[in-house]
Amino acid sequence: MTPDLQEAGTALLERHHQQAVAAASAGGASFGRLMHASEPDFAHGVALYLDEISVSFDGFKALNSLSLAIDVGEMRCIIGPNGAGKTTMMDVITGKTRPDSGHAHFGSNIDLLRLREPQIVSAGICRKFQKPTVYEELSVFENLELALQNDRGVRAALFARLSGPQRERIAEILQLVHLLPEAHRIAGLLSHGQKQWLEIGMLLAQEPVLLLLDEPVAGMTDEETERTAELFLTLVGKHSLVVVEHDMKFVDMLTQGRRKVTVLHEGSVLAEGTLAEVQSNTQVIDVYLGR
Amino acid sequence: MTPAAPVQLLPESRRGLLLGVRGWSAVIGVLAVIAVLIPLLNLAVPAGNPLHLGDYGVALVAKIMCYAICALAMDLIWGYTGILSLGHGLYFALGGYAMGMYLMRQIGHDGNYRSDLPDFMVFLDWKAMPWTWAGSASFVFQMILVVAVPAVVSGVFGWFAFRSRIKGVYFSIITQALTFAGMLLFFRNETGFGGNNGFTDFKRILGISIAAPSTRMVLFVLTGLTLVAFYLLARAIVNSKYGRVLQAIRDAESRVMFTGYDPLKYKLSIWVLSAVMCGIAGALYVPQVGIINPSEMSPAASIEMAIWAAVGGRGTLVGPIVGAFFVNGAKSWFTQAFPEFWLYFLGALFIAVTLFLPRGIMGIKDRLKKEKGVEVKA
Amino acid sequence: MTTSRRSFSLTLGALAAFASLTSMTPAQAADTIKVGILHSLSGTMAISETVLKDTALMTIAEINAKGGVLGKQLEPVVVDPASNWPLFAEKARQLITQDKVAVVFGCWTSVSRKSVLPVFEELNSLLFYPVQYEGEELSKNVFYTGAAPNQQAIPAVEYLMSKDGGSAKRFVLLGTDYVYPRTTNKILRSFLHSRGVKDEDIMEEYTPFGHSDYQSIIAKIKKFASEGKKTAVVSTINGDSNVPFYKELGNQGIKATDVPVVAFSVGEEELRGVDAKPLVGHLAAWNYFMSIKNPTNAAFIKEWSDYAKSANLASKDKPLTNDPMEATYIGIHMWAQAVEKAKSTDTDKVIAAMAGQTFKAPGGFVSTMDPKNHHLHKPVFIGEIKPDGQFNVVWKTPGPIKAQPWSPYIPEDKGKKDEPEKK
Amino acid sequence: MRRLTLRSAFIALAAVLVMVAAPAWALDAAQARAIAVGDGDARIAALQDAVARADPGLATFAQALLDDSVKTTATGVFIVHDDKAVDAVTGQPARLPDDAEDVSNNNRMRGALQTALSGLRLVSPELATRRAAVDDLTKGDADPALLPVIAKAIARETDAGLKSRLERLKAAAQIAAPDRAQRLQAIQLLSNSGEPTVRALLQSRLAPDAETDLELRAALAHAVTQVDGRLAWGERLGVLFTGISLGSILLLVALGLAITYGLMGVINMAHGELMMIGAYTTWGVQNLFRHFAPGLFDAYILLAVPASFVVSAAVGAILERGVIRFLYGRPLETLLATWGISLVLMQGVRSLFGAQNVEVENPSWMSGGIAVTSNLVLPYNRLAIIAFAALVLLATWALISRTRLGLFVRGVTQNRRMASCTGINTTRIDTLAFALGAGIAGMAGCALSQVGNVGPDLGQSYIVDSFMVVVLGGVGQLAGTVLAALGLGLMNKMLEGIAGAVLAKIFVLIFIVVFIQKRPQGLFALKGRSAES
Repeated sequence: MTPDLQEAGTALLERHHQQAVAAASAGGASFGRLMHASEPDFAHGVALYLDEISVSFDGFKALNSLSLAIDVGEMRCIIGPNGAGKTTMMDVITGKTRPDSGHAHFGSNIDLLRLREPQIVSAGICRKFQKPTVYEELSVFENLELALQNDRGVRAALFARLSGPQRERIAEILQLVHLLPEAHRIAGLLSHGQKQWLEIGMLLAQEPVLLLLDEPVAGMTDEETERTAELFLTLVGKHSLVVVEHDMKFVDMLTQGRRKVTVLHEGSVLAEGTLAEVQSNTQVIDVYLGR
Repeated sequence: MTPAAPVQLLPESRRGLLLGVRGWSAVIGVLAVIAVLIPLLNLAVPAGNPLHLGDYGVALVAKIMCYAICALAMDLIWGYTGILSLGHGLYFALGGYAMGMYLMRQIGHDGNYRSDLPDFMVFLDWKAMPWTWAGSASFVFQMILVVAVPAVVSGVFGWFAFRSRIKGVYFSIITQALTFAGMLLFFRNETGFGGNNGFTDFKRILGISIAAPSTRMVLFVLTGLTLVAFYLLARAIVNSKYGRVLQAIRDAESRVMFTGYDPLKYKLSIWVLSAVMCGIAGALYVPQVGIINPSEMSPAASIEMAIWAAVGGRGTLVGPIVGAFFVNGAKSWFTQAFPEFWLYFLGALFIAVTLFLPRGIMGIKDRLKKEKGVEVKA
Repeated sequence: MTTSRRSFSLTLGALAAFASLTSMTPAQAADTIKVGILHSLSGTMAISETVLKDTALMTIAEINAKGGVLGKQLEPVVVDPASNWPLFAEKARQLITQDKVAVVFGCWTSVSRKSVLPVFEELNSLLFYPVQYEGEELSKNVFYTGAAPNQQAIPAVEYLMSKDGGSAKRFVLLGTDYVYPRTTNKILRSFLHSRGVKDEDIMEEYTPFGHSDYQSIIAKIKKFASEGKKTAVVSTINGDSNVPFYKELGNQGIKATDVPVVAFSVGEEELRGVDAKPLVGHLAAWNYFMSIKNPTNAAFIKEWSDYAKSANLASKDKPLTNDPMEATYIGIHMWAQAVEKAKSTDTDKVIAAMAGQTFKAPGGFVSTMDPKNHHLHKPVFIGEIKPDGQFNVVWKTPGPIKAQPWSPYIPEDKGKKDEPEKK
Repeated sequence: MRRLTLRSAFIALAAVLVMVAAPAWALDAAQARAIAVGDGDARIAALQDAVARADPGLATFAQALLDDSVKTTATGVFIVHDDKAVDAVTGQPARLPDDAEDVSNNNRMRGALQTALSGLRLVSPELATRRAAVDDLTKGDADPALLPVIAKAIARETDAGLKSRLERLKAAAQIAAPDRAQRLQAIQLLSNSGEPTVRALLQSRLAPDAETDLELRAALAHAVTQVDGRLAWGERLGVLFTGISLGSILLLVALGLAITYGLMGVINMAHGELMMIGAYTTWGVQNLFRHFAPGLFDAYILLAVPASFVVSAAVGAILERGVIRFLYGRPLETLLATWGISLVLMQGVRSLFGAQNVEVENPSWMSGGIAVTSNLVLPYNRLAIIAFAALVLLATWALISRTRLGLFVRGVTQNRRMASCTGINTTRIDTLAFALGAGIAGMAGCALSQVGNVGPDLGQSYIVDSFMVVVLGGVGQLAGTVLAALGLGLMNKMLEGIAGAVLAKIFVLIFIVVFIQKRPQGLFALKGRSAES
């Protein structure tokens, strides 16, 4: 298990403990998704707003006054050569890395830089890491069941029974991620791509506002890649998605020639526009082919 | 999509009844064997009769059933939660000692020295009971201790260990350190629990002679019922969402944390439960084998528990029980049939199982099923 | 799922079958008498007990060669309780109820004896216990052929206080922390008090089981010894820890002429593992030494070494005899005699017949079974370690002395009957 | 008391007798027999008598008695040195009668003979002999009757150190002298001694009825504290040394595990048995030497070390090939398999060599020790083991961090896929690494055979400790292992001084449990395969 996940996890839990102590009224429910912490306000239609973010690791500028805005329900693809700062950006959004300067807001009211990872998670930002982590020996159905938002307490878990709506919800997600026929299979027996989907499904089950997807089609067959693209497209509108990807074919499928693509380079936005536009952009060409 | 879809989604195997019809009939069958057949064979059938079941057999099965409870407990934490304890002998012994203390008091004045104090205290020139023996005369109180002491010890230890996220081998090793320390502590005569000799030569329980066939049979049946009860409890647990969280922790603890569950609470609760199960097993064990002493806390004893579970099959509930019976049955037979060589058999058995049956005896069937890609967990 | 549930029924259902299997009694062959041998052949105690198993087999073979008992051959049933105390009880029950043995020879540690005791009393069967022990026990169903404290510990300390023993004034009571040393030291302490030794001249020290690092203990002993009067060490360290203890002793240059050590659990077998040269002059108290010169012992040693060769034992190149072996040997012979006398193997008849049995022991004396207290009257020898790991007998009692299982030096024992209460 | 006057009598007379140079043999058969056989008192009386007559044959004869090389018959007394009999009376070679019996001495007799001899030796020409004699006398209690001899010895003594010790002997003898000045001088002299016996002596003088003069009592008290100061140093150093010595042993038993478990993540429960095999190998080598090269016996250890390494390594390699390689990445299952292996190995040794311990004799240069102070002896075998541990550590470290093999091992254990991509034959490396760990265990066993039991369950008693050390040190960290081993060793010994051996061990274990709470990864955390899992 990856240490960074570990960190995030415990941090999240500490936060929950505080919650439990603080909100006596919350009672057993203190382990639910803590939306009541501070509801983001999307009145202005902006889901995520990064402003002049700079991060430097001992001298090397990973992010250089990066500014970026993602609308509610928007799907944004982010491309760029290695070392362009894509992952660092994700780290900043999820609170894993603190920027040296700049602002990052979730909705119009939540300053991400003042929240810790778990708070960010509970505010509605979910991140999918490259390596799929699912519960190998549980069935697909059970994987989702555990991800479904509800009371996380031990007592509750002991006597929990799925309600009709919850089952339907799971069924929905299963259908969404093309795993309905696999519902009863052990997750460990799924193909790599299916695991990716399952994990995405698990994220969806947590009903995030913003999904950060780090190279979601890494190691997928073309056919799987296509279906993943379809899946993401169905999510557009319901959630905001930020997809970091190298695979141009995939990006093309997602953007369908009209959605915005952002090109990162040396820690700042090099170009923005449709895939066609940015691909014809000379600077971009230099960046990709020049060296 | 059709509203029907979700309904058929229910994994029947995990929902509804605890057991299917066949399962229940099996359990009832077992209950009948334990509570009716064996008592009859042992008590009603005359000794000469080939059908007669000797006290030795009864005692042996009773002992193994106690072990089976431990194996079940090990399975819950190791097989399902992925925490290997090499120190559950400690909890087994603690339960045993709690029971033993009561039995020592029951000896009353029939000891060597006709004293209120147990004989070993008289040896050591003690004039009064140490505080640890305060409630030892009361059956109820000691039975509470049988549960409470393992619960508290495991609770405290577990809370610290899980909170500081000690994992895998590290955890196993310090559980071993703990039980080893416990063993040394109980070996000390000053500790006040009979030192190396521990407790023995029990006379009666609840005023009834402990050697009487009827008493032995009652204890036997009690043990059997406890085993079945724990089996059903364990089954209920792994079938619940709680049980699935445990398995999730085993497979990807970080993800569990990241989806908002608190592994600490889950691990701790199952850890304490398993400790208590061992404690109760110990309490049932002592009056039937007639002795409790610190060697029950030796690291080797705890490792054997793990081995029962492994041989039978981790991650299945029947497996550990099978394992306990298989290993100990084999041991009892070998130690008489080949006193010089039995360790070879036992050693070879462990090696073979880990190499060829990673899922233990139950794994043989499971493997066949797995090839069909069918869900295999029990 | 279903399969596992079926196997649940299968297994636990087969439980009855299993149980009745274990209870299938091999019909006792009419022409043999079965005798059980209950010594650990594996685990920590195997070191000491294995050889007793062989001694027993040897003795039984000897008796069989002479025509057996009551005209029947003896059939030994060997089991391995594996140094596991509960297993001792289980195996005892097995021997008695399954194999229907007439008698059991076995046990070494007190805890194993205490573990089987209730079984023998419940099933009214016989146990012969061949090892020196702390006393404080007297069961109708047990015959103790080893030494009681007054047949080993007390004479040894008396010797140390004597002129020949170096007139020791201060004593270190050093032992492994379990019941035998505790009780023995308790007895010795009050014995020493009775001889006017003050508490400040007695140091009591205990080490854990299998303790292997005696540096600091020996440092303590040196310090204590250097505080004046002649000091002696009384060691009840249990068998296995003696090697590291003696090695350290030798290397720290404690000579027997400075601080003599007398041990109660160190015999020829224990010294097998030690280079005895630095230990010359340290003492041991036993009821038998291999080095005792008399025809009976010579024959005993010969018989043993022949047996070791014929049975191809690991020790055949250096066959050693020791006190517990002699005790086993005596015990089996006395039992055989008692059976002949009682014309039956019935427990109570044999117990009655055991009273006053005599046997010419390799120790060179005629050991007598006390008419009442189930212990042997035995001579006490004190030997000094020789460079070859043998003992040089420097003192012995004029004749056999009666065992006192209830030590007069333990106040609680006042007025205890010197015979088992009939149960 | 009788003993003392007796001993002083010897020494006085013995000294005299050395003055009178006499013919070598004058002991007659009857007297020789009287000294050699009979009950203690009679023999000592006879010995005393012989000394009284300044019998020149005595020295040789007494020495012979001490060496247990005297045999007697009804008539004759013989001194036998490597089966060449010499008539104790005439000193002429003689044929030893078949009925000749060994003369055996008990401690008391040996003591008496020893005293007689040291009396003679106090004025011997060899410095070493004299020193030995002084040592012997210093061990005993002071006695005024010694004064004349000591005085003579002092007069002749040339060696300064020895002279001052003799002075102290003299002082000790004078501590109760009637003359106050002498007493004072004695006290002052003794106050700069470091002898435990002297301390006892001074202490005894402080008894109410012993020394009455207040000033002198004060002086005595002062002297006692001074002596105590010196002794205290011996004790402190003692604790330190024992701690280090225990630490070195822990280090040896843990080093192999640090590789098999630390680097490779194999919970090797058979580690102890690999040590046991090493110890038995040592025993085997020793026996070979005893049979084929008794002359070189003291050198057997030099061959035993590599032998035990090779044998254990071979066994280790077989285990790795046969069992363990199928279990990589499943550490908790290696635990079960290796547990089974350990059972088999133990029983195997039992069937082969018997359940009893086997005798491993220290090479003579390893028995005994150096007396650093009067109350601190550093046994050679412990010193040797400390040095040995250091060497093994050095070698291991060099191997792991300085050689290609070590590089490969680290590579493979940290990321086997990557390693195999770079063309390393991972399976071979695994085998080698495991064999290495096993071999080191074997050498540890060889070392243990010099301090403790060699028996089938030798390993069992160390397995828990070795795991504690590795875990405490931080898996895969040699430095951590070293620190942990020494730390635990010292801690254990210091606690042992305070709380006794049993509690000390308990405390140490509890400490480990608590410590791991604070540092779940041990002293030195490790990023790598065996850290997680």
